[in-house]
Amino acid sequence: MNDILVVEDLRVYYELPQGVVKAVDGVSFNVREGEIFGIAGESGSGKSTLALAITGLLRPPAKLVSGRILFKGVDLTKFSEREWRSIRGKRISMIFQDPTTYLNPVYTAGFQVAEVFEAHRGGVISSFLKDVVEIFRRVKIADPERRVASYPHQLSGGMKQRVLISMAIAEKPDLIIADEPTSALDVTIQAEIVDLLNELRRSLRSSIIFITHDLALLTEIADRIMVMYAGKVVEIADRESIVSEPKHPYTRGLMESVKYDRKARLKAIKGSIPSLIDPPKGCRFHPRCPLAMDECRIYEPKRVVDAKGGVVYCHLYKGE
Amino acid sequence: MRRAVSRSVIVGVVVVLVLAILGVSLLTGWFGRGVETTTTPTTAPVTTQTTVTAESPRTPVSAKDVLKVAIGIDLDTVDPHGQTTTVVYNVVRHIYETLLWYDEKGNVIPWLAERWEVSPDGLTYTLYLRKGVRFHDGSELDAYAVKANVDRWVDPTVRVPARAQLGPVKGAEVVDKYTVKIMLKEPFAPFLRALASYLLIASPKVIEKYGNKTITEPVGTGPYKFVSWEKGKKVVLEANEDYWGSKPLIKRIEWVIIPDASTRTAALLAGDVDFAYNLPPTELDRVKGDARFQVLTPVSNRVIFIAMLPKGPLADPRVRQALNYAVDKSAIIQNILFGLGVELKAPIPDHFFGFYPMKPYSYDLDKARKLLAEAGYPQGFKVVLLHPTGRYLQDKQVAEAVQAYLSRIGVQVELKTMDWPSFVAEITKPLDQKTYDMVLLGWGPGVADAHFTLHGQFHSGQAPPKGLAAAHYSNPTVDRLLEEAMREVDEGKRRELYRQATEIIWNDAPWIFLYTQAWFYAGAKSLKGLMVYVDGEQIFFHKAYFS
Amino acid sequence: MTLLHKVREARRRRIREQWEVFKSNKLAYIGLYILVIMAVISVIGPYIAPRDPYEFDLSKARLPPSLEHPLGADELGRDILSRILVGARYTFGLSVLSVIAGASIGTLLGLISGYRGGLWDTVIQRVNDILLAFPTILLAIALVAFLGQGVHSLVIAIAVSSMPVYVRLVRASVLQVVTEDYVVAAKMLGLSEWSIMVKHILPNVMAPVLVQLSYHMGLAILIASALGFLGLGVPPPSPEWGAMIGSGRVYLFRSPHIVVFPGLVISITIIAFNMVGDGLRESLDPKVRALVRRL
Amino acid sequence: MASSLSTYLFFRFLQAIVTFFGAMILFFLIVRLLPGDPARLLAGPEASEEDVAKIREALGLNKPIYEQLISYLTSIMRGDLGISIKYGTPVLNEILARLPYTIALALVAEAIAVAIAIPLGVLAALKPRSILAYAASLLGILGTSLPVFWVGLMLIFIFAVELKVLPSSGAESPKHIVLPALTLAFFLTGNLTRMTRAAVLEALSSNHVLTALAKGLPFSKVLLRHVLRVSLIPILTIISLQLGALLGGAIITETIFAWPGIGSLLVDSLFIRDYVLAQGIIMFIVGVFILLNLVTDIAYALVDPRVREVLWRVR
Repeated sequence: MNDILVVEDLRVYYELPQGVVKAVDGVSFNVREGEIFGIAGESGSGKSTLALAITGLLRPPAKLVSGRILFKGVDLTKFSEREWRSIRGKRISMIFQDPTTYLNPVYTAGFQVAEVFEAHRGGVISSFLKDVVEIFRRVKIADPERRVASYPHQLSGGMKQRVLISMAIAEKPDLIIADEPTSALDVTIQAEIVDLLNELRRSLRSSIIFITHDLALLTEIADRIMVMYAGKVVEIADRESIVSEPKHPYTRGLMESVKYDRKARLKAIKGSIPSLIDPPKGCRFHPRCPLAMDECRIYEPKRVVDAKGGVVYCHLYKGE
Repeated sequence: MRRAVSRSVIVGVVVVLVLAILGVSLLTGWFGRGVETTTTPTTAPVTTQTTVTAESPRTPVSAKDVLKVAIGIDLDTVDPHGQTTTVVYNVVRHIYETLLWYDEKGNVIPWLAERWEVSPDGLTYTLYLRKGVRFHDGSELDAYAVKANVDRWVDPTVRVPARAQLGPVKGAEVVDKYTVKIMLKEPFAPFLRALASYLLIASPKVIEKYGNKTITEPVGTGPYKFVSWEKGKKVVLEANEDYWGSKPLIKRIEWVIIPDASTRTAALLAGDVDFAYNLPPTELDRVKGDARFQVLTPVSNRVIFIAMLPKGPLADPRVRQALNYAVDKSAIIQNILFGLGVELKAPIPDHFFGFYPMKPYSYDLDKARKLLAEAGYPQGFKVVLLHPTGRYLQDKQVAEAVQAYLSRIGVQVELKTMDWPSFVAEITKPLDQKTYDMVLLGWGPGVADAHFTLHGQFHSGQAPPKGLAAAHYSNPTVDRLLEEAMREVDEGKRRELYRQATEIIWNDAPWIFLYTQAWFYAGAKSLKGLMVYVDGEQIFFHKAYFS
Repeated sequence: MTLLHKVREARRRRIREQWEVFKSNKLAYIGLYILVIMAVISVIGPYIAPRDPYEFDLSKARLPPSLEHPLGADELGRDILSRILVGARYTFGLSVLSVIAGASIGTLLGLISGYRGGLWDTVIQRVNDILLAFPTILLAIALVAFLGQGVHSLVIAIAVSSMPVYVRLVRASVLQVVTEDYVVAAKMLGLSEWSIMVKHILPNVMAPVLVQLSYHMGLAILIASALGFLGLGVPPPSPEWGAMIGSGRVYLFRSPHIVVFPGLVISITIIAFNMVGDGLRESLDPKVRALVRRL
Repeated sequence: MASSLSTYLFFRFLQAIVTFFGAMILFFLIVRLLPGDPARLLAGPEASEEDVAKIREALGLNKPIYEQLISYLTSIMRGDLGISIKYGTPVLNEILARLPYTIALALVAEAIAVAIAIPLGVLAALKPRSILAYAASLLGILGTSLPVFWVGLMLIFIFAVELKVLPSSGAESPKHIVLPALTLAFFLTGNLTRMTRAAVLEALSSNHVLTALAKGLPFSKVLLRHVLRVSLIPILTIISLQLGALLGGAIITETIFAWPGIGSLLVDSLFIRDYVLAQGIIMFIVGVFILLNLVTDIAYALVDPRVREVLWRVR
């Protein structure tokens, strides 16, 4: 299995008058062809910023400071705006979290999906409406002919999310980034959307980066999972390892809470996420870590790779 | 990005162009035509080739054919009998003329009437008209035309604001084609002056056409003919080549309406107009110092005063005198009016018929305090001073200065101002309904005769709500003197009656006597031959020319 | 921790966040400083004025700035600096009072209109349309004619003419908010209409009102000076700034200091109100705040 | 959709009529109750009481106020605006004589404002730290904080008195419109630039712009379709409000530049209590206001389908 995406030591900072926010700070990972790669983390962990960086949609005050993003071996960070445009929506596409605000209220659903074709194939919008109906059928939108002419406010939340997914899959991209695609939806619809994504992955042979704060959800669908905390990677491992033997104390905490109560999510860990302007020295998790040692407060943990290819950043594992 | 911006710029430019073209086409359309709300006379003037120009060959030739004059208010009406405002009257006086007129010293002289006779009882005036005078529409000025005008003047269904000013006119009678008699109900001594000031003569055809409706077609006998009146913008007159007197030298006069006094000054300084009426006193130095301009500051018929109501402390004449002593009029004239005023020496301007100078109440705080103490108010008292804003020269500032001066003798003045209609409504209320103690007011009759100011302001019969005698002054002796003076035909005796009345009024001090307001006109130096009448109210461009 | 505590805590945190955002906007912060200074001057102005603002002396009329009169003397020889200091309370008070009056009545009507709906809504909206269509100048002339010329007439005129905007603004926000969960929940709990309106709806529609308020206060000063131009302003000898430039207007070219200094403080005050308005808009906008919180 | 549109228009029209007559009645009462007697003002302070009484009678001012109101309402429904008290001529003529000037000034001033403010506002939003952005905010600040007469007199002083390139005042030629239009545009531009900038910023920061970018759409299309179209609503609102205010007459600008527009006519007519003329002008102003409101609402509906639905549905 080849890597479709390799991210190396990526740093994205927000330069604000109050100081520099290190939203993504030295993140490295790889995504393999055809897999669902899950990224988990609390809000503020930098996962959404990461998604924007991979699609080249960072806007001031966000700034890509260093690192490489290799997509099929090509470094995207060197791309011009024109080059970005040629792959956005076509090779890499994005599904955003809140379908209501990410759809433009003044255009029909069909128009907005057809724009993807317009952007990459050229031609007039109306000529693509037939293709849009096809895609709507594919994402299981009922009565697709009618829905093409509907405005977003006339659609239900789940339907809107399907419209967003239609946009993302329209050009059969190699990589789909789904940023919390289900968190704004009801539980039953969540399940439907997750199933749909899974199915689409198989039929399109795309890779999916699935970003969520819901680790439990990831343990059901993802092939591999990366856990982020305060702008840094904490642990990367395959699903089974995360479920059966989570290594990092943070991941363990998360898994504990999942076992007791899925709803409680990440709140079981005491304390809250630190300020990213002035993050704690050493390991960023140490103020909340039940196993914190002296060195955790001073040195940043190094990358430790285990036999199965899992990665962890924790002083507990330096001996291995 | 760049393309998007340029595209939005293009869209913007298109929108703007459309809007601008719309606007400009509207403008040029209307500007080009001018909205003539009043049409020029339909009857073509009779142009007689044989008319001999009586002018000597030495008559100057104007270097420019168009004279632009800036005035501050739009005309309200061009109806000859509906006039109320000095400036408007000044404009239409170039179109219409009166039977009698004034020389430059203010004496009554023949005009459309060559001579006149007064019956011994003072009730009948016989006027012998000038022959061969024609209106702009070609009809002739004769006794019938004059009678038509007098009849319209006295017709109660016609709106004639100055009706009472002309005097108790009963009617007119045609004696022969060029002789007309005007009859009065009772003797009215200032009648000849009133006749010269008020009764503009319009074409009988127009009077017939409009009847008691407002005349909007001004047709007179004057040196200038009406061309157009664009509401709020300008009034255009052109020279009447068939004028019976000396031919006007400037072909066209445009009276441009510029309401703001600062803008009027700017228009003059920029050379957009050749002459400007009523400039702000604050600009006097600047315009005077500019070699391109001539400045005229003739005194007006308008006296400015503060009328004190006979109630509370002000009922005591000693208090009223004290207030007169407490105000430094010459300082006010110098510093607030920039010299555009003449301190009052009587309740009427110096140039009025019947003027007799009194001993001035010169600024003297000690005397004022002593008088107040005598009257029993050593600590002063509180009063309300009502004043208009923007009606008279620097009125607000003058009121503020008076307030400050009176505070020095312990009289605390509360200033109260209103918009003009409310102001007039307030001062026309009966005495017991008035909410003020003193009022700053101006009084400027159209005729420079003591009768109009003294009778209007000090006869007890004129007290509001009946009239506008602002001080509610009531003195039987003064009433009698003024009534006698009104009827007295002998000028010497009249003067004496006014002297006596003036003396009583002056000592009773129902007003704080302030000043006679002066006008501030300015024009290009090259504009010659202006006629400014002694009362300063009227300027004539009939003989004006550009050198 | 009870639910109530949590709600309070959340509200407190929101306010703290808003203040942080506001403070980070330098211009808004400066604007706020200026307004605070103006407010202080309008309270203590008469005590710090070097001279009596009403003391006139025609021999000093129109004196240019000097040591004795730092900003010069006006057309009646009064000290301009002192007049500006004392006039602050008129101008500042006028703008704050009138706009707050207009805004609170407008907000109330907007609340009723949006929440009650039906006949209330129809009547309030029609009356509001009529008021919106009314020229301010007519209102001012009428009030001055009925009530006499003075600060009170100006305050009412500006209040009434600014009110309709708030009615619209609040009504629109209320319509958005009434379907929100917390309002529905409050209704289910059987809270009275008033307490729902005041406790649950009002705080959530206040943001646009506050922003509009700060802009309006600047505008009110300009309206007052425009009415002064037409002779409808604050009557003499009160040193209201608008009245000062209004009556000094004819001296613009002759003795500019009479107009320029009061004009300057007017401009500065209006600019300060606007800068604060901009800052408020940023800090009260949940979108901007969310962005800041996310980081 | 068509039938709901016509129902909507019908109800909007009804509303407009209610507002219109409500405003006219309210205004009628306010004006008539103002202290001041037009007959006295017409006659001048020096006139006698009998003459004033006669004028009052001729004007019908001695009748009870409700009778005057009824005859006024019936005559405006016939399209008769009455005879001006001051001028003695039909009010309609007086208004029509001034209207072209008011409309021309309003359009030119608004055109200048739109030409400057919209590009400037958009650019300032797109490049928040550029010189243009600072220029925009400077203009916004100046345009909202300087007294009108000040700007007007300064322009006259600079361009007419000193440079002598433009006429100081009046309305003789297209050249005369430049200074008053610039004066007005100065104030309009400030507000409009700021509103444009805010609206574009708001639209720009909305999430659907991110979606559009993620599709790979070129920025120009994103800007036009997803930013400008959405921000059009607040911009249109401001423009229509500004136009409404301008058509109601720019009183101070008209006075300073001796521009024969409708605003100064209204003030004059109120200051001399020419009820009939004032009512006529107010009728025009209220009419314009209601019409613009209607047009703006319809424009909203065209731009935003949600508004369309809400508007069509209610009342």
